[in-house]
Amino acid sequence: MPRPDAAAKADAFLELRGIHKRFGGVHALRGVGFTIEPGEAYHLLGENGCGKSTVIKIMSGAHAPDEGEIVLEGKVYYSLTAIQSLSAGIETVYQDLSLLPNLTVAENVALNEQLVASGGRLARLFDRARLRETAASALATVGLPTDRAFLGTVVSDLPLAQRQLVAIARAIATRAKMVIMDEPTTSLTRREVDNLIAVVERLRSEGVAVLFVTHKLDECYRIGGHAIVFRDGQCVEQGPLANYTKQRLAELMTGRRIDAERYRTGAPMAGELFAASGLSLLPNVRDVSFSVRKGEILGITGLADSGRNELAMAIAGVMPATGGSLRIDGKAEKIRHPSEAIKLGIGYVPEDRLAEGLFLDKSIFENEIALVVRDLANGFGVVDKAKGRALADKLSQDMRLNTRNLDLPVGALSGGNQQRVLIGRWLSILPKLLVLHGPTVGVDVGSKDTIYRVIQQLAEAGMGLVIVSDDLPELLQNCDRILVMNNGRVVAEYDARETDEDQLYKAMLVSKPVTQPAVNTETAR
Amino acid sequence: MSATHLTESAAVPVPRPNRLLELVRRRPEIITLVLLVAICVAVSIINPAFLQPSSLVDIGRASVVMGLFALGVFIILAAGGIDVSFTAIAAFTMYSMTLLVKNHWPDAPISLVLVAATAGGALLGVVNGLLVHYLKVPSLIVTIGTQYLFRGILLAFIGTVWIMSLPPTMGAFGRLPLVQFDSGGRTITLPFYFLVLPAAALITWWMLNRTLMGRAIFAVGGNANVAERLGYSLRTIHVFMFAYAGALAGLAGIIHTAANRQSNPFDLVGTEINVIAAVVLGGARITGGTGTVIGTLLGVLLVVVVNSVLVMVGIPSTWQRVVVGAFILLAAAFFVFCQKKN
Amino acid sequence: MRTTGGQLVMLVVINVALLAFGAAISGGTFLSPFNLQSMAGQLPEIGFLAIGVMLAMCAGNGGIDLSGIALANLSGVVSAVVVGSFLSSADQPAAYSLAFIAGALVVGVLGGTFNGVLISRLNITPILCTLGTQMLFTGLAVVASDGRAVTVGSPDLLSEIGNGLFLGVPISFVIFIAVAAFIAALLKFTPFGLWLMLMGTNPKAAVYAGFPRTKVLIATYATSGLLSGLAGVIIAARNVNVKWDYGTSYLLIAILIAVMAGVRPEGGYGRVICVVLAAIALQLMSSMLNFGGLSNFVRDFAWGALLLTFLAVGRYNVVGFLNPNKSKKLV
Amino acid sequence: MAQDKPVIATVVKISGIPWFDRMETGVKQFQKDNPDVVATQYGPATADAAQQLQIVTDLVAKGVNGLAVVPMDPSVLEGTLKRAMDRGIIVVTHEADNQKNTHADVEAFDNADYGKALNERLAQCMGGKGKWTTFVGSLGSRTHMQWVGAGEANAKAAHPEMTLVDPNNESFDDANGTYEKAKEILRKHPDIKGFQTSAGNDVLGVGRAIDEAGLTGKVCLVGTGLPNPSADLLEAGAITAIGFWDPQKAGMAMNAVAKKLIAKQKVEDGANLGVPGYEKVKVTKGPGEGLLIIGNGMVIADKKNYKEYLF
Ligand SMILES: Nc1ncnc2c1ncn2[C@@H]1O[C@H](COP(=O)(O)OP(=O)(O)OP(=O)(O)O)[C@@H](O)[C@H]1O
Ligand SMILES: Nc1ncnc2c1ncn2[C@@H]1O[C@H](COP(=O)(O)OP(=O)(O)OP(=O)(O)O)[C@@H](O)[C@H]1O
Ligand SMILES: [Mg+2]
Ligand SMILES: [Mg+2]
Repeated sequence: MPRPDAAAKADAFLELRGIHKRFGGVHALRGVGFTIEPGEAYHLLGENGCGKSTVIKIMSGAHAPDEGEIVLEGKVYYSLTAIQSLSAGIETVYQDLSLLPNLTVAENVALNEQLVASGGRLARLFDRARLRETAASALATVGLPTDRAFLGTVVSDLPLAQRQLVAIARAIATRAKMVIMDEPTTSLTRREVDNLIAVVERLRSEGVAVLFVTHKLDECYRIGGHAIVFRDGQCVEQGPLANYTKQRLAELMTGRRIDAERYRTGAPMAGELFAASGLSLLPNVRDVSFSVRKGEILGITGLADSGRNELAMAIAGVMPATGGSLRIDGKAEKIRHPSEAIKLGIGYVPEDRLAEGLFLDKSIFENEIALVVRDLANGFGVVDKAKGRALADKLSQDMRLNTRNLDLPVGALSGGNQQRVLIGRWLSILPKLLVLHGPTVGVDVGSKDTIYRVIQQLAEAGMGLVIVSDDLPELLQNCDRILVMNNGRVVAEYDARETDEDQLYKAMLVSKPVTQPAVNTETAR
Repeated sequence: MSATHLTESAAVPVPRPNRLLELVRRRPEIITLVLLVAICVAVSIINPAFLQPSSLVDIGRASVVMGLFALGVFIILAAGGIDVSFTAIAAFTMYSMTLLVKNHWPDAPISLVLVAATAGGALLGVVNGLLVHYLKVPSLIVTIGTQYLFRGILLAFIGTVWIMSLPPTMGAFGRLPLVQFDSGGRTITLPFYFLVLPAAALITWWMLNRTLMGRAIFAVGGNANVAERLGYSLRTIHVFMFAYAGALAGLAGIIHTAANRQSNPFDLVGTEINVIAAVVLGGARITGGTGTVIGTLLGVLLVVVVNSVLVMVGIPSTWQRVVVGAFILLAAAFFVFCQKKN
Repeated sequence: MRTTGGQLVMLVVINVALLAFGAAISGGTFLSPFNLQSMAGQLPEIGFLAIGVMLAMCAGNGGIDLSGIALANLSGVVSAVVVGSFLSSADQPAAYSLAFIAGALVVGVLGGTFNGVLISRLNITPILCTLGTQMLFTGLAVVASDGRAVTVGSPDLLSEIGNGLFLGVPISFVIFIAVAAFIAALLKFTPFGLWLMLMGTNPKAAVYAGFPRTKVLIATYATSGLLSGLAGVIIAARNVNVKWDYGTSYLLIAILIAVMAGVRPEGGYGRVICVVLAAIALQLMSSMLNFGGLSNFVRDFAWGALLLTFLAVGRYNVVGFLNPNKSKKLV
Repeated sequence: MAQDKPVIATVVKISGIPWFDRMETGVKQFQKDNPDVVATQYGPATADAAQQLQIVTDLVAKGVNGLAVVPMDPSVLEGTLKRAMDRGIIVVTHEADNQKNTHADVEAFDNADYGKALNERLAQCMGGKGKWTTFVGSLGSRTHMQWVGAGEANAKAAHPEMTLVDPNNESFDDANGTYEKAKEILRKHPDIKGFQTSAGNDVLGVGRAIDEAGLTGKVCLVGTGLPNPSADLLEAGAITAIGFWDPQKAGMAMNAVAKKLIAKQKVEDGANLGVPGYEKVKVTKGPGEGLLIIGNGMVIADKKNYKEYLF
């Protein structure tokens, strides 16, 4: 219900005023307000659960605020519908990507353009030629192929990185006036991020406002623009990014000091714990050999399609290796299934915590004890729940969960806390070797800090850790050695103390011949 | 707005190992076709008597009603739901419609009757749609409820007495031949109402692939929450698709009556699972979001053929259930086998 | 999603209401011990099948068991034919009864395991698989009995199970409650139960967490099969005969009971006690209609209406205030 | 229901279908003629023995004085009927000459005779030679199996030139299914000459198939059926003849017997139940303790005389 309003800034595209949002008990937003001007870039910063996604969902019409006003191009609304927001030119890249897995790339990218054009009315023919054009141009912009084959690929067949790019392509497929990106770079490689940043530049030059949500502060600086800092559902600071140091922003977000020095404290102990020789998972991993010692933290990086993901899965038994051999404590072993890996004391924290890690509808308690239910069972096969609760309670304390209520569904936790639950689950069996795949994807500085410290403690205790990640600072801060993979092979190995991001990055990019992409494992029907 | 995009991306399209397998994986209805052909060949070898035009005609006629049902079920499946109430809808509309015509307007033009039945079915479908949307529970649950409801209303309050002599126009419609020829002293008739199936299939295909609504249905099948977030109106979609399925059911019902020359309110209910099975055998996933009209039709043909060649092959009636059951399992296993190849 | 707590409360309320109403319209005879006993005696066979359906649903990704009643009949028929071939129910009642029961349960478990293997190892969609086995089982029963009813007779032990009372409660009902309690405990306290419910919500995560997926699935459907076997025993014990086409209407009723009990078709949620209460509610309702001499078609209508009102009430959380934990729509 | 009049509940296989609607008219008629009893009819919504069982069980619990049951499946009811008799309820059955737990089973005729008669009529039409086949409602339906069994035996004995092919097709009493099956049989055996069917709707399905194939007069069809529904096809000649007994009379007979037994009266051989077709019933000992009461209510009607029995 728009009404004319004198107070609305003429030049502002969008203004939020005193927005409140409650979810049952949770007071997610407590009177936040900010202004979005055309052609500007904004960075919405804050810890997990501070309200970023919520405020985004309000701007994009997914949630209705309980109080406050939304001034959109001079018109005042109390709430927006998805169609209103879209027709006004607000495009969103959601944190969960919000893709339709069963539709083709072209449809995912360009169908919405036609939906919005029809004002949300569905009794319309849809124009397939136009669909392809729109999709092709948008895909080209984000650096994805535009050939028919790719346009016709079903999205569920794409690896995560490509899905994220497709989501971005959808946002820029229409003549948007404002593009919102909620953690768009979590699974992108450095190069794709560069590309994305260039896209953002161009959007701004075309007068499009861009609102960025990310937990990777250095990306913010590379884009520049304004910072909007949230804490506990309130807007605690606004201003040009240039005015703040990383340190300062971290403090503003968390309300406490965080000095991101090198976390690695201990050193590897004597004695090989795990060794892979000539390990292959065709066609993605070819003849990879490496070893991990007790208390050692090994980093593995590479581009999304370098085979690093498949390597991690092969070690965890998710995708059994097709060749080569593994040694654990000097004994040759085969790993054909996660359960076998677990028996051998190898834990795996998957990259996609929502799809592969957590039981979202189930309580924190059940998620934490998932690995040990059998051990918790007494002689009569009855699970000792008291013991289980004690364990879960200890684990959630060790991981510093922000809630004491173990019966809360994990789906109700923020990404950061969800990740803590997942890592905590593995601590319940204290594996010999823990493989962490993208351990801090979508996790805020505060949570990162916690997670890193836990990692170090584990290493001190003699656990071997493998961190598979494209977050280079993360690797440099936490590892002893870093392996760089390229086109399925290990192309370089560095001592983390003696290398830096550029060196690693160059190694990732060395002459890349035809690439074998990550085939994602969909369980059909 | 395609501007100079800078560094070439690491991301490249996903090439698949084997072209054929890839094709099968994407268009599972091919498997259905293979099975269908295989069976027909096998049967004709066992008993050449199967190779007659009349076989084709009979199979064609026998698959009309199930085919209409299946199209409806497929729409719902595509949107990620399940409908088990369509048989009740069909029985309801066909019986009350026949009753109405017989008692109040015995010589109503058949076209009108068909339209009315379709509309009636759609109306009951709308009830389904609204319930599914506002109760926010899986459609399987809701439609189990409405199946009992509709059937209960029909039998408890509308009537149970079979109508043995239909209103003349309906009877005539049931007999009206499309193709008729003699073979071995017997007249083979492909009735006119057979045309309804291809027509409905064509419309359904067009609706699904050429209109926004069609794509929206698949979008909802992919992920309802996301679809809603992207601006699709779930309410419209739910109501439309159940209305559409209901309309098809109503139409199927009246044709069933006309073909049988009697209106039996106890008919049809109880066959819903078989129809769903046919659709799934046609390559649509029970979990929703996939499938094609062609596949659905093939699935129906498969089931009809299997059921109608048992005597041909000379399977004693004691063993027929075992054979059909075993076949369903084999077909399903074969499906998974082909899909797994990737 | 409605909270199972609310579901439980609702079901209790419904049952009490039905009992009261029944007493009212029948002038008390509805609550006469004999009628209560006769209703309790009718309950178990469908009750067992409904619990079986619930288990399959909990397993997730389209889990459902359509083969329940078919398997129940098969186990009864096969066991009766086989055991009857070397034991006489008249001359060696005890031995016959035990052998028959054992046979029925074995067949049930085997049938269920067959389902489980097809679904877990061959990854056949449950609805297709159990539809196929439904026909297969029925067909085998026809072949085994040549389509005729097979007489079990009423050897002491069996007829005790079918007609005997224990402290005024039909023994079949006692068995049903005992088994239901056992299954409930199985789900609540054993690793199997936890695995099943977690797997139901996210099969992929279950694999990553190293759950024995195949084992759990097979165990689930095997248990469902065992329940069918039990149903088969009860049917035989009450009816003196077993036949392949008994209870064809149970297929949908079992599902009706399960969904009425708030079992989630998407998997991961379901409570045995709710299933038991839902089964009782349906039993009360149909008996009541028979008492009132109402047409059985009214019963179908009433069941549908009941289920829908149920959903509506659950949706607009009328009983929300009755239970503390708020229902949450998880994204 | 606080009255002292004896209550007789008639429970049929399934309510609503023509056959048992006809029977209900009998029950109503009996009620009219006998104000000193309360006679009502019950029946399940679906053709499932389990559903009928539940109704009987509930009626036993409710405590009626007499049960007149047409078992969907006699074997399934044995247990419950025994419990009923233990409770002192008088149990009378129909279409269940193998029912053990009953005081009296009332049959319109001897099933073997009926099957033989149908087959004779078929043979007469076929001129005693040619291929023929049989339909049953379901392999589980005992009476149907008895009829076709008797027919088969008769053909073997009296008409050696009649050859039975693909016997005992299941129709599930569904006209459409029967139609499809008949079509198929006509295709497999173009030279088939006769059908003997059992379930009420079979004649309609097979008749339609014959009619549409233009084989009227060339192929004979004799089976159980009701005059009204069959009228068109009888006139068209697609149905040669239908056999049946009048469910109305059967209903009355059952209730009559029940009333007698409740009143502690005996039913002797040759007794008159005061119902047409049951004036001089044959009474023997049934398979159980009870009586087997057989009337002479068989009717075989064709084009010429079916109008005498319009229902
Ligand atoms: N659907 C919901 N139901 C209940 N509470 C919610 C819901 N969505 C968000 N919240 C609450 O709102 C608060 C803010 O959530 P939001 O998703 O905006 O955090 P965020 O800033 O996006 O965190 P992150 O940085 O992890 O994305 C959370 O603490 C959560 O408790
Ligand atoms: N269905 C829900 N019920 C209750 N709270 C929820 C729900 N969904 C989200 N939340 C709240 O929203 C907050 C953020 O959730 P979200 O899914 O946005 O992850 P996130 O905050 O973005 O985490 P991250 O930034 O690490 O990805 C969490 O604190 C969580 O409590
Ligand atoms: Mg967020
Ligand atoms: Mg987030």
